[in-house]
Amino acid sequence: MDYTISTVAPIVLLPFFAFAINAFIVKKFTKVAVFLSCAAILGSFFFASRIFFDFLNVFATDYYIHKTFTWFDLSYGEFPFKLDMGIYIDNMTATMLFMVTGVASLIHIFSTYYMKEDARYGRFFVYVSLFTSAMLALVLSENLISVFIFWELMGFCSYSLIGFYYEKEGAGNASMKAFMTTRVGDVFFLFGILAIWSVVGSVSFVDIYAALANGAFDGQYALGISLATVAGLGIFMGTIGKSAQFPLQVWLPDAMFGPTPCSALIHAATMVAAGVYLSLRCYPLMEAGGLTYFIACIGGITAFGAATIALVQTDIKAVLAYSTISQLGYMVLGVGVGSYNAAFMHLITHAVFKACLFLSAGSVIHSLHDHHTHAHVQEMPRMGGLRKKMPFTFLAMLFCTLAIAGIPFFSGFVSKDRILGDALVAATHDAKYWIPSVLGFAGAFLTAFYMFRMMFLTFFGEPRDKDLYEHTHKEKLSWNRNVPLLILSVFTLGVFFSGSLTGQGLIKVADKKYEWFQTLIEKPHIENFTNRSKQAFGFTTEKSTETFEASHYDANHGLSEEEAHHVHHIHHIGALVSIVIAFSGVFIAAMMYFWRSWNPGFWVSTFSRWYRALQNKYYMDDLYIKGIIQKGLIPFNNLLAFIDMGLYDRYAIDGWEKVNRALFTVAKWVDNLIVDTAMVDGTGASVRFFNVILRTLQSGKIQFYFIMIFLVLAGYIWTLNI
Amino acid sequence: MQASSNLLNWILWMPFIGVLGILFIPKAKETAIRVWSLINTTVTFALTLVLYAKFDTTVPGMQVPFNISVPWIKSFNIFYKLGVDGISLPMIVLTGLLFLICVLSSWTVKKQVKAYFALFLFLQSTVFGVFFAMDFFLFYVYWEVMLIPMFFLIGIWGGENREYAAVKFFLYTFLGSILMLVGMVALYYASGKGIDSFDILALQGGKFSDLTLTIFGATFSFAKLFFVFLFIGFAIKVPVFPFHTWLPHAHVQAPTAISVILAGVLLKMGTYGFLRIAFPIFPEATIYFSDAIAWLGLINVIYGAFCAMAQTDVKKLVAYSSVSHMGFVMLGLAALTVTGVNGAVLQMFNHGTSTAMMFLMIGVLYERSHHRWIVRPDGSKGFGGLYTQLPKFSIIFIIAMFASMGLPGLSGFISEALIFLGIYERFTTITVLALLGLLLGAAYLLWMFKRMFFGDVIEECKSYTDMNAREIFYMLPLCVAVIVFGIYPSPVLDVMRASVGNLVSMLAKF
Amino acid sequence: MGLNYLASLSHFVPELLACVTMFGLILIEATYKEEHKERGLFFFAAYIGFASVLTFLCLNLKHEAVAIFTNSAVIDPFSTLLKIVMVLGTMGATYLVSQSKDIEGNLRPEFTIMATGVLVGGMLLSSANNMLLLYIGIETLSILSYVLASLKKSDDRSSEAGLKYSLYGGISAGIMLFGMSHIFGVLGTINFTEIGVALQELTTVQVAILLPSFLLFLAGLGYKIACVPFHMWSPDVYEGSPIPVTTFFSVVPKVAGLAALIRITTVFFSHEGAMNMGWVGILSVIAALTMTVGNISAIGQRSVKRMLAYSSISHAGVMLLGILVISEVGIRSVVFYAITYLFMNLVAFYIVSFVNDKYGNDHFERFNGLIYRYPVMSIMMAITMFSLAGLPPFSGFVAKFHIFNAIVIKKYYVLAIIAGLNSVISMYYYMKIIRLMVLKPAESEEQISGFSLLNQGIIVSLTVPVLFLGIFWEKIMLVATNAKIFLE
Amino acid sequence: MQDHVEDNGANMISLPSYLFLSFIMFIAGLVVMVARKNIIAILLGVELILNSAALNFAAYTRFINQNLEGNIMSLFIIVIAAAEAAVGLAIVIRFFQLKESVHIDDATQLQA
Repeated sequence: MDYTISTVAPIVLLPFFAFAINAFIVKKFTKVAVFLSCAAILGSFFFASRIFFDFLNVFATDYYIHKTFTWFDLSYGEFPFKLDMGIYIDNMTATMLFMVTGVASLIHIFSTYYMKEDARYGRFFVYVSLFTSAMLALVLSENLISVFIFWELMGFCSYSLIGFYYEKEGAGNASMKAFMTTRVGDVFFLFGILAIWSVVGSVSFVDIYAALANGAFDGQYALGISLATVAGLGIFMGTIGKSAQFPLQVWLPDAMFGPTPCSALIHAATMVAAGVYLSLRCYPLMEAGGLTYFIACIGGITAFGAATIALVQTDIKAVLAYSTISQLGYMVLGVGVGSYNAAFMHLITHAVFKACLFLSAGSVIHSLHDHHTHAHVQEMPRMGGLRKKMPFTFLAMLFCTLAIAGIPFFSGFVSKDRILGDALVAATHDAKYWIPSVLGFAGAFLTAFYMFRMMFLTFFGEPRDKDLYEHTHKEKLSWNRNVPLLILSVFTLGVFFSGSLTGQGLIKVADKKYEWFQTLIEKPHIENFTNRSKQAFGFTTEKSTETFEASHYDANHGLSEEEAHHVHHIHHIGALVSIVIAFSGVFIAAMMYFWRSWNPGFWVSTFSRWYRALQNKYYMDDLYIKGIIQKGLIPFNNLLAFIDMGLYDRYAIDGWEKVNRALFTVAKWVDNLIVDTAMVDGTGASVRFFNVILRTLQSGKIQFYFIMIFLVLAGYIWTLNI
Repeated sequence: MQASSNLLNWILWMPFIGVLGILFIPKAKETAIRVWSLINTTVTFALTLVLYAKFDTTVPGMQVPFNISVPWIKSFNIFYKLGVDGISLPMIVLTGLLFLICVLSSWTVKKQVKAYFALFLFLQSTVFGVFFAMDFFLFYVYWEVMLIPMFFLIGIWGGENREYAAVKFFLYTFLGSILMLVGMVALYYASGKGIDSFDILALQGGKFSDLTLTIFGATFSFAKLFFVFLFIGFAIKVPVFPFHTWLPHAHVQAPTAISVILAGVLLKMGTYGFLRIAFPIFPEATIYFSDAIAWLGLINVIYGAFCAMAQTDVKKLVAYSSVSHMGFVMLGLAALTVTGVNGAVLQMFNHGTSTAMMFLMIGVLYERSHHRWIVRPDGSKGFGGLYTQLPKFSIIFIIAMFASMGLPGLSGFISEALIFLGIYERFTTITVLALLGLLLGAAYLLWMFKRMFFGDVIEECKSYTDMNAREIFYMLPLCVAVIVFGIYPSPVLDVMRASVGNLVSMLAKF
Repeated sequence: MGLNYLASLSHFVPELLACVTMFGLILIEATYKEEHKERGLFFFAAYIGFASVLTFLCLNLKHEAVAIFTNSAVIDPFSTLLKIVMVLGTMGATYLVSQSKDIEGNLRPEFTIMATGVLVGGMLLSSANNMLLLYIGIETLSILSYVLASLKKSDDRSSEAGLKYSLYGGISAGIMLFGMSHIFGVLGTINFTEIGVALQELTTVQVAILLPSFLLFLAGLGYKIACVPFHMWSPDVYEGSPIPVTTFFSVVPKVAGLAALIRITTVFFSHEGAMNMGWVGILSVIAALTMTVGNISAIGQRSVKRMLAYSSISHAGVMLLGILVISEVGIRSVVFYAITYLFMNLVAFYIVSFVNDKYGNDHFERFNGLIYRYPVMSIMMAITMFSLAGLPPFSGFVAKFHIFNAIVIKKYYVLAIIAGLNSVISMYYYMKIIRLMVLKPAESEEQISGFSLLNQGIIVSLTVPVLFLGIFWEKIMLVATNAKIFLE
Repeated sequence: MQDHVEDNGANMISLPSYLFLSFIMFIAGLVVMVARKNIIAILLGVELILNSAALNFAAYTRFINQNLEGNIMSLFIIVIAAAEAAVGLAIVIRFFQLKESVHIDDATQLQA
């Protein structure tokens, strides 16, 4: 197993070339373009799975591949500067690659069904190919600059995809909002990179780990704050933007303006996961910067807050969008409470079931065609009873809903439960962690509730829009619609990730290798990098670590026996609580929307103010757009522009011309006015001084000149003789 | 004299040959004039590429084989001295490219074709002169002569308010250059140590550190005082806040091709002046003032961005964005680090391509719409739904726009990133604030894009036709440049590396 | 003694030739009848005369400096060069007179005769090496100038100009003489060289008397150069006089005055001391004021002629800068400035004059869209205007560059900055003409008869030096450098 | 000032007296030029000033500098003053013919 850049590159380059070629041929050869895109991503998937399974074979926690090449080199004399690009593959990367290519492949296939009738069928694949290649490149990146580049490229793709239906007025706003909001985070991210560079002299992950292990960050300050904190915070701000965490979550719900498969790909499964992925990559830095509690709180707030908003959504995609934010909150919470492994697992499981959910929703929406407006319907109040019309979609969606709601045996339970368990552990160690963990549990309850609310409203009960229902065709099985759903829903089973059927080690599958996830994904062992001296510039040597003993699963995660016992204990409690919570959520949803025993309207009217707040997304969009931008930024801009052109340019710059003209006028005035009035008296006085009586004194113009000469000379002489 | 040594002469005088040629073509044969200009600029561009190919990237400083030095005024030690190094080469190639493209873009100029192209080629010659001149006097002459064609090009072929803009541009720049002239003459005499020359290379290296002078009893450091003089001279061209207000007028009023040249090449002459003259000659003053320059650059970045956001005229918006982007160059220069200065030079090149694209695109649009309002003064939309109406146009516009805002993968990013890496080492606070400029940069462009391109096609836009082959043809080289140098910047960076490194190491000694 | 005089006369040939030309012209004019409009022979004779003067002057250039007529006059390359400028200026004005409609038929020869007289005065002035000759020179110059100013007898503006000029000239001459008399009293001589020697060692009392005396002296010269604050006559006179006369005034008397001022400054004040300080200080203030006032006043003018008049004031200020540094560099820069200024001024006034002939006034608007009718003329005018403002690669820039050189050597940075800013101001109003010519649509399609092919050719050939001296100025600069002042 | 005036007797008029007289003439001339409105009078003022200078030259020659230069200056001043007065009067006459006035205030047509 000897990977070099060129053997890994096809993963990225295949979709990229598909994009590059498609960009030119898409107009004329739409079908070829679509085929190219799909073939490319499948090829990527092939390469990625080879890597993934090779890593599974090695089965070592600290095995990694790290190869670089020089991107550009500005070294001169005593000033070294060199920027490397390259790949860094460890277990986490391999898993991500496998997941991203897999999910993306399925979404590509599904899109051939969903987008087929769209006017810009081909162009969609152009964007998606570029997007996928950027995401894969990001995952493979060995340094932060490279991450940043592809991070931004994905931002661009999401901008294009959200604005895909550019003739809709809202699309422009939504795409711009998405780009700008994430860019806010990106700017901080860039600052974090700069801060790291200033200490490490490189932004390669391995160099950062080495610097952390060597204590290079100790005693370094930027803006009066510890540099590790600044850098970690900067990078985490990037995560907040990209992964739609509080307070920058506002863009994600609007991202629905894009086509539904793109929502699945970008705004659910992969792109938003990039933020969490980055946080995990830089976890040692966050830890060193003492940011964990902050991260946990952000995660908790997001998880809970987004879940509450999801309660009142009627648009099926909006529910899913908020659930995405909420689930991302869990991942961030996981990062914050040190549940590295579980956070990453949640990232993977969530990607699978959320992709499936969005595709299913897409399937539903695509089938519902309003004949009056010629638009697809995505409002849940107009659905209902679709179970009979589209049973396969229903089943796929049900699996995923069970997964997201945290019902045992499903993947969501495995990962989310462990995050919550770790949060509880953290809370028992440090009481301040109670806040995020309680928020987390509350969010889990709401998740179960709103997801099942969505299920009941969509698939159960009587159809509420009869006309629409009648016109909906009964679902026909087609390979590009149902196969992706099928595959994805199969992978919502927890067993693929946990190696135990319950996810709690109660019923174990025989071979420990089935617990690959818990075994292989570990926090970066920065002490492994200690020997790596601060890199002198100019290395291109390959740094794949040679041999590793195959790791064994340490159930105690390196803790003492007593500690481990305590942790297990807490975990069991947590699992129990979350199961109870999940089922009660489902139960309440059923009472309200299935059996209709409880009237949701009662709650709405009781908490009407809260209801309105939720409907308005806690007024945060209003705050940003109406408050900060419309009331603050734009008037400020106008003011500045007015000052610039209306005042500064007009008076201070053009004013010089006026000054000159004024001086000219003064000169003229001296000639005319003063001669006629003031100088007459002045002359008179001077003349009287010589006892000459001049009654009819009228100074002519030329005489004024004489006076001037005389006065000037007198003045000169006077000054000189002093 | 080696065979290649006349190359600079050829490049410098080739456009002038073009001017002479045009003078012999009858006024009525407009197509012939255009074709001749096109051939001429193509040859010039090819020559610049030859220069690029023959350039030795390992040599810091001047490329000796290309040097041309002919005594001009012996009594003053003034030489007709041309040279090229890694800092000027990217600008020269850029000049060759942009003028070629602008000839194509000016194909539709109807008024006084002969005069237009004659002045245009003359302008190119003077611009080359500025970048080639290695004698301060020669530099100054070219710097000033350039104003004359610019004045007429803006004044005759410009928009409604062209006279005002042309005069303003002219006087503003003239004011700066007069200060430069005083500084230049002072340098000549202050050198006094057997140098007595306007040779830029001979003046370099902090020879004036210990000189002082007394004005009205107050003692000034010679270097600092005259650094300020030169600074103002160059800053007006850049333009650095608070000397920036000529720019929006000039840009808005100038015809498309001239806006392109103005933004793409002429603004760079200011920063080029810093690199070539002000910094190497007064290194100690440069160090002393670098904080101030950085703050000014920061103001440029932020202030330009804020003002851009308020604009309703799309060309004015892009003009202010130039102010903002040139602020990044100033920041990079102020950093005085290898990364910063390399980033600045690269940004000069990249901004040249991306802003040129923006202006060209606006020009293309203007030919169809004959107005440039994003929002008209009465509040109605000036454009709407262009994405639907003009798909090709939109795609190229998107490339231009994202290149301009520094999207990674397009050229602007690398230079901005380098600049940030450079300034962070010295000015943390400024870095933080300048990053805000990145954010705002995206904001005003995207907002403009949203208002013009998204949504339904408004009535008056329905008659617009998409870009024709000629327009696409001349946009393509820039698109390619923007993308290729975004992915693989080494062709540009390799060229400038040694020269910039040389400059920075020289500055580092002070 | 007699032999000495003869020897002196051999150096004095140009002046004598000028006088001969003047008398000859009077005689030729007398042969014409009143109704005879075309006076080809007259002008031909005039050009022959000027050409011969020019020839002898050029021959004189090579000679060493000599003092003639018992040290009362000096023939040195410096004065010879400026005399060449004056002769060329006179020729230019004469040609303009023969073409211009501003002066009626039989006044044209009169102008030429007077102008030749003024030329003689100017030549005397620039060679003068004692106060007597200086005074005679100034008066010859002035008295004929009064007549020139009021040449248009029936025009009340013209006679008013002459009146003002004469009154102002009278008082100036008087003041100057009053100053001179005290200088003579204190130092005991009227010879410049001796005064220069005597000025090196002075008692405090002498300084106290001499300072005001020299100021009075300066007033007389300043009036000829038209520097602030002795400039007030000049716009009025320039305005009231016919355009060819204005052309003439803006070159010949000004150059002559400058020559005298340069000689005085150099001979008297080359040595450090209280007098030197005072003189340079006053000249600095005057120069700064002259530049600024001239420029600012020029901004708001409607009439191009008046604008040029004010601008000539400001140019005099710039030339003063070259004088006040009291160095060879300064002198050569002033000489160069005078040479270039001559050509620029001639071109500008020629064009203004022809436009004025067409429309009856020379307001700025008359130049609207000139380029669409007379592209070559407009380009020449534009070149001249850019050159006057000091834009490379035109000679005006080189001239300004040298002045900057001269003052920066002496480290007068403040003056340099003031001069620079003035250059910008002047650019503003010079550019106004270019702007109107090029950017405005034409008012009418009418032909301007003055722009005949010949006249256009002459204007172009006058512009050639403006451009040529801006690029290849080394040779002419060498000539200017050789134009050293005669010092004992 | 060197003070070696040849004091031939108490009745001799001394140099300061001449200088004072000429100064008075000078000032008087200036005042006349400034204060009088008649152009002829102004011309007379010019003459006064010129003569004050001439007087100075003569006086200085007499008392300090025993050479001819001062006297020659005086002579020339007288001659040239006459010439100037002649031309001045001619112009005034012309002016009078046109304006029918020798009032200086009528000469204000040329304005800035």
